[in-house]
Amino acid sequence: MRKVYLDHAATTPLLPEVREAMLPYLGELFGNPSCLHDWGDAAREAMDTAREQVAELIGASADEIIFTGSGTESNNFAVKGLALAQQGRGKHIIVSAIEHFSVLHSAKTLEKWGFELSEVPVDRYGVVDPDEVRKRIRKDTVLVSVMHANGEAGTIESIPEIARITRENNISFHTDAIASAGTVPVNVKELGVDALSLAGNQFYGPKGVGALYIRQGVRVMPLLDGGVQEEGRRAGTENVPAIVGLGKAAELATKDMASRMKHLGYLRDRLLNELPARIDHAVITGHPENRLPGNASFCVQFIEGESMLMLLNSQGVAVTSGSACTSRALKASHVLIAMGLSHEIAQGSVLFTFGIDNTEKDVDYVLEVLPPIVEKLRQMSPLYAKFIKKGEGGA
Amino acid sequence: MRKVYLDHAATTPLLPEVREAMLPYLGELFGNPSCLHDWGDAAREAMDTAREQVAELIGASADEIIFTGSGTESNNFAVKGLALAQQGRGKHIIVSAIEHFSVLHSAKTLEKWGFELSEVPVDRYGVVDPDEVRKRIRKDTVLVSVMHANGEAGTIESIPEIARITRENNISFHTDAIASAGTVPVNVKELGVDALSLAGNQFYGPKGVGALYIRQGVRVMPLLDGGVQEEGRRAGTENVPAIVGLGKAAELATKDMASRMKHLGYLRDRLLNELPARIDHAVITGHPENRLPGNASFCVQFIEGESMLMLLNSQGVAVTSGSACTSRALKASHVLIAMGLSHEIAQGSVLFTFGIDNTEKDVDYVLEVLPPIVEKLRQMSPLYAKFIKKGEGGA
Amino acid sequence: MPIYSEKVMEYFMNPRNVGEIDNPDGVGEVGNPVCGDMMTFYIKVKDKRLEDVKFKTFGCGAAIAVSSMVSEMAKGKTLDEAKKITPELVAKELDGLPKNKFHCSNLGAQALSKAIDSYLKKQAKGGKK
Amino acid sequence: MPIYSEKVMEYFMNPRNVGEIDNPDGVGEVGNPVCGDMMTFYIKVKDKRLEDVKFKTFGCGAAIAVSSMVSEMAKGKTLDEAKKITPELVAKELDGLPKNKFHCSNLGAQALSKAIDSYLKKQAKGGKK
Ligand SMILES: Cc1ncc(COP(=O)(O)O)c(C=O)c1O
Ligand SMILES: Cc1ncc(COP(=O)(O)O)c(C=O)c1O
Repeated sequence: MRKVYLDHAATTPLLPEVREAMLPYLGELFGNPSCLHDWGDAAREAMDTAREQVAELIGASADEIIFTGSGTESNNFAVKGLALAQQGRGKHIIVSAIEHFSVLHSAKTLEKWGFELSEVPVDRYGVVDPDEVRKRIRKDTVLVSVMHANGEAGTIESIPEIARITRENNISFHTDAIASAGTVPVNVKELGVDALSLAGNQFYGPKGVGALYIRQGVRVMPLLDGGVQEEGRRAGTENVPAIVGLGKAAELATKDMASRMKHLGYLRDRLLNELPARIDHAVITGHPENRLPGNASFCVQFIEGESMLMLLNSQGVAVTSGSACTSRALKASHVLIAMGLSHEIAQGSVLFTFGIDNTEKDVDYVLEVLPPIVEKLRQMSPLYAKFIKKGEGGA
Repeated sequence: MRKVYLDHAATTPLLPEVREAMLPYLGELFGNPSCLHDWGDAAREAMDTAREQVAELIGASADEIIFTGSGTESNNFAVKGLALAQQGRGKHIIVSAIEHFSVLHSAKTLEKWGFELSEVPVDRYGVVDPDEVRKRIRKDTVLVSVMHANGEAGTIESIPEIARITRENNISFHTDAIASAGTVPVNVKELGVDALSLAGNQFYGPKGVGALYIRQGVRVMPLLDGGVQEEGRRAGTENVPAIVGLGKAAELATKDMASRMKHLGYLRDRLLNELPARIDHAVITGHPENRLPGNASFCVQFIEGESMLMLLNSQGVAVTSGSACTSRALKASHVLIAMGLSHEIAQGSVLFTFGIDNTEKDVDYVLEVLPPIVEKLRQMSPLYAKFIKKGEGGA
Repeated sequence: MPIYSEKVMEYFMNPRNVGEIDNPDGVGEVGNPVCGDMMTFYIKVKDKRLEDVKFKTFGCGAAIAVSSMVSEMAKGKTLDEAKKITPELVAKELDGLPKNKFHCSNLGAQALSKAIDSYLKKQAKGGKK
Repeated sequence: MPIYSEKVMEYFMNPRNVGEIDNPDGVGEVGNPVCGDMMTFYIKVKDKRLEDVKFKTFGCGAAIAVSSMVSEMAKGKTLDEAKKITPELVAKELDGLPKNKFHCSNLGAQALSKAIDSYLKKQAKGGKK
């Protein structure tokens, strides 16, 4: 059976060059970078290189990059660390309604700790209106966190406009660029943010490593206390092989970004353009233009996403549904609901995310196997029966 | 030049079997374990196995193991998470004076958050007297954290006795077993603890992964908020290759522990026994019997540790000095100071930690190269000059 | 490990008794799109036995497997026997269900029970059989 | 990357002017074991110039390299010139020092200065030269 991996939003495979770069650090060069001997020196040198590579990817300087253990850690660190460092000035924070749970739930934890939280809504395309951020700013607002791109809907936000507003109001601004950094151009200077999260496993780098950009001079409370690694801002023996891999992945992403984007965009457009002819009552989600190149997300009406993805899996196609992959919850994706979709439609979400190894043939295969799956599930669906009989629930 | 790595307390190399076990997960099996397709299934299955292997190492059940990104994260998670989960009951915690900074500084952060902190002193061998813990218990004490073994002094603490006291008083007890788990027998049932930290890179497993044992039924506040990974207690895409490696390392440690301990103990004893004949005014630190088998720590009087380790490095020998390796600070190790050593003596700390690949020849080489190094530095030392002229400062 | 047992997968991939019954003796509907699963059970009763059981389900893999299993378990049973099919029994027959799926997806027994109730109510009001 | 420059390593591995001077014209002692570094500088003065400079140092690699560099920089200089050796100049000559080492280990210039002061004091009291 053909095996087609179309779940690059969940995680990407390692590029062979990235794996090659990591292997020595899983072997001979196993030293702890804090140590003052040859083994330590080699590890430290490798980290310095990786830090330059990551800085280069996002237009930062190397000493503005802090390595972390995951994208989630970067987000927790940024949201909690920036808020706590400034609680003397105020205890109000603003986040968008479609943030990843690692931002949303960090914000909820801050609420438990006495902060107040405002959520900014999005429009039907998942776009945050900068004016909606402005409206929520108060005297005691210390932090705004709005993601750069949503991995699920694919929508890319207007970060520079929001940054202009936070700057005018002297408020820290963090953006979660985990779904976008390494995939589309992300430049901290152009975005104008104070902090930015990214993760290796989103662009053919390893799991178990993320990075947080903190603009020079911005204070942040550590999330992990202990030794003086990362200038005392993130304690713990560094995951050198993974950091090396992240660096290499960043280098390759910088170099190949344009051609990758072209390839992914082509595959995505091919799928989305062909879809209506093959499946009726499918609702494409996310912004039509400002979206991640590899992201094809839509909802198939009258059926549920998980059963769709299980049947796709039985045909060798790996995809995800809504936020099922990260939440394993039964609830519809909070992102799609925030975009105004009904629960009924949001339950039918399915997310195809292309990677650099995918081909046209993969798209054709999906277009071949998906329609009968949809048909099979619709034949089982009481909602479809109602629609057919009474025209109920059509979108 | 001979290269001799004697800094296994800082980090250990990967065993070839561990690396082999990891490689597929850096290749084909790159899936995200939260995903409901074949790639996700394979990753989930690998994590299940690793969880069993780690549980087996410490006599826990698999669902009591939470994977983290480092030993430091495990300690931060345990200390902050257990204290915060119980703050309704009281806001007083107790830690020993020789805890690793990842515990001590987590406790200091809790102090900033309104907790009160008591530190338990140690004797000259670095031993915590359980009665000293008992004396500090108050009505509002919710957490005690005393390490199982100190990586620097090598001393192993009387955890079961302390656990008896905390149990009688209905107080949570966490132990940092990062320096000992995988090296000496560690059984959570026999120790009687509620929580225990361990880390992969201390026993020939990978960096970037740790584990926290939390006894069934004990509540802990997440440190990393986000998705529902690890039953909602530790969010973030799991570092599958590292977790697999940790599992494999745990399996091998369980199997080979007795023979490893014998080998390490032999090398350590050989070094410590031969030392006095080669170097006068060397003070062996840590407990004479209850100590980690690979740990040979001592202070060489009248000279300073970093310069000693740099000269050793120039001879191909990698060691560490006091906590230089994790702190890169100039201050003497807080552990040695807590054990009652003067700053002058504590500055001369040097720490040899053996690993399973070391041989008798390595010990002999150290015994050959160290004395001239000590001699060279003493010839430079104003303290040694004073001692020779006036007998000042001898211990 | 796959989150579903082989049996769940088998009942999901090859669901038994999918469909509707024309002029059913009872119909039971449970669930809603917010919780993520909806099931409709149709029954045909003869001599106090479930002569035929069919269902339509909107929902995840577990929900479809559960419906499929319930329909199979119920078919041929007396009404009293069928009423004794509990979610726990269904899960057991399926070699277990993931913890987080137990409550929301395991509505099959309830839908069947509702269908039987609707039949009994009709009967009480003086229906045909 | 090694935390020390090659030059620091060279001056640490092969320190210049280690030792004491018999009947020195001036002695300067700085530091203490708590901070981790101690240095003693000995000087011999002739015609207002540092004819000889020697040191003893207890401390880390940086402290030894700094002492070594200061002694070399000072030798042959007039007292006034030698007084102008600053920690910044020493660090520069050594191609830099790690941030966290700058303050505590970079005491060499201070020790030398103290030694010169002790000489000048002796002079003022009516010493020999
Ligand atoms: C936008 C965004 N933020 C955060 C995360 C969390 O990253 P991780 O699960 O790798 O920690 C993801 C994961 O895909 C994401 O897409
Ligand atoms: C006792 C102890 N606790 C905690 C740690 C911190 O572990 P890591 O730096 O790997 O996070 C160490 C490291 O050696 C240790 O020895």
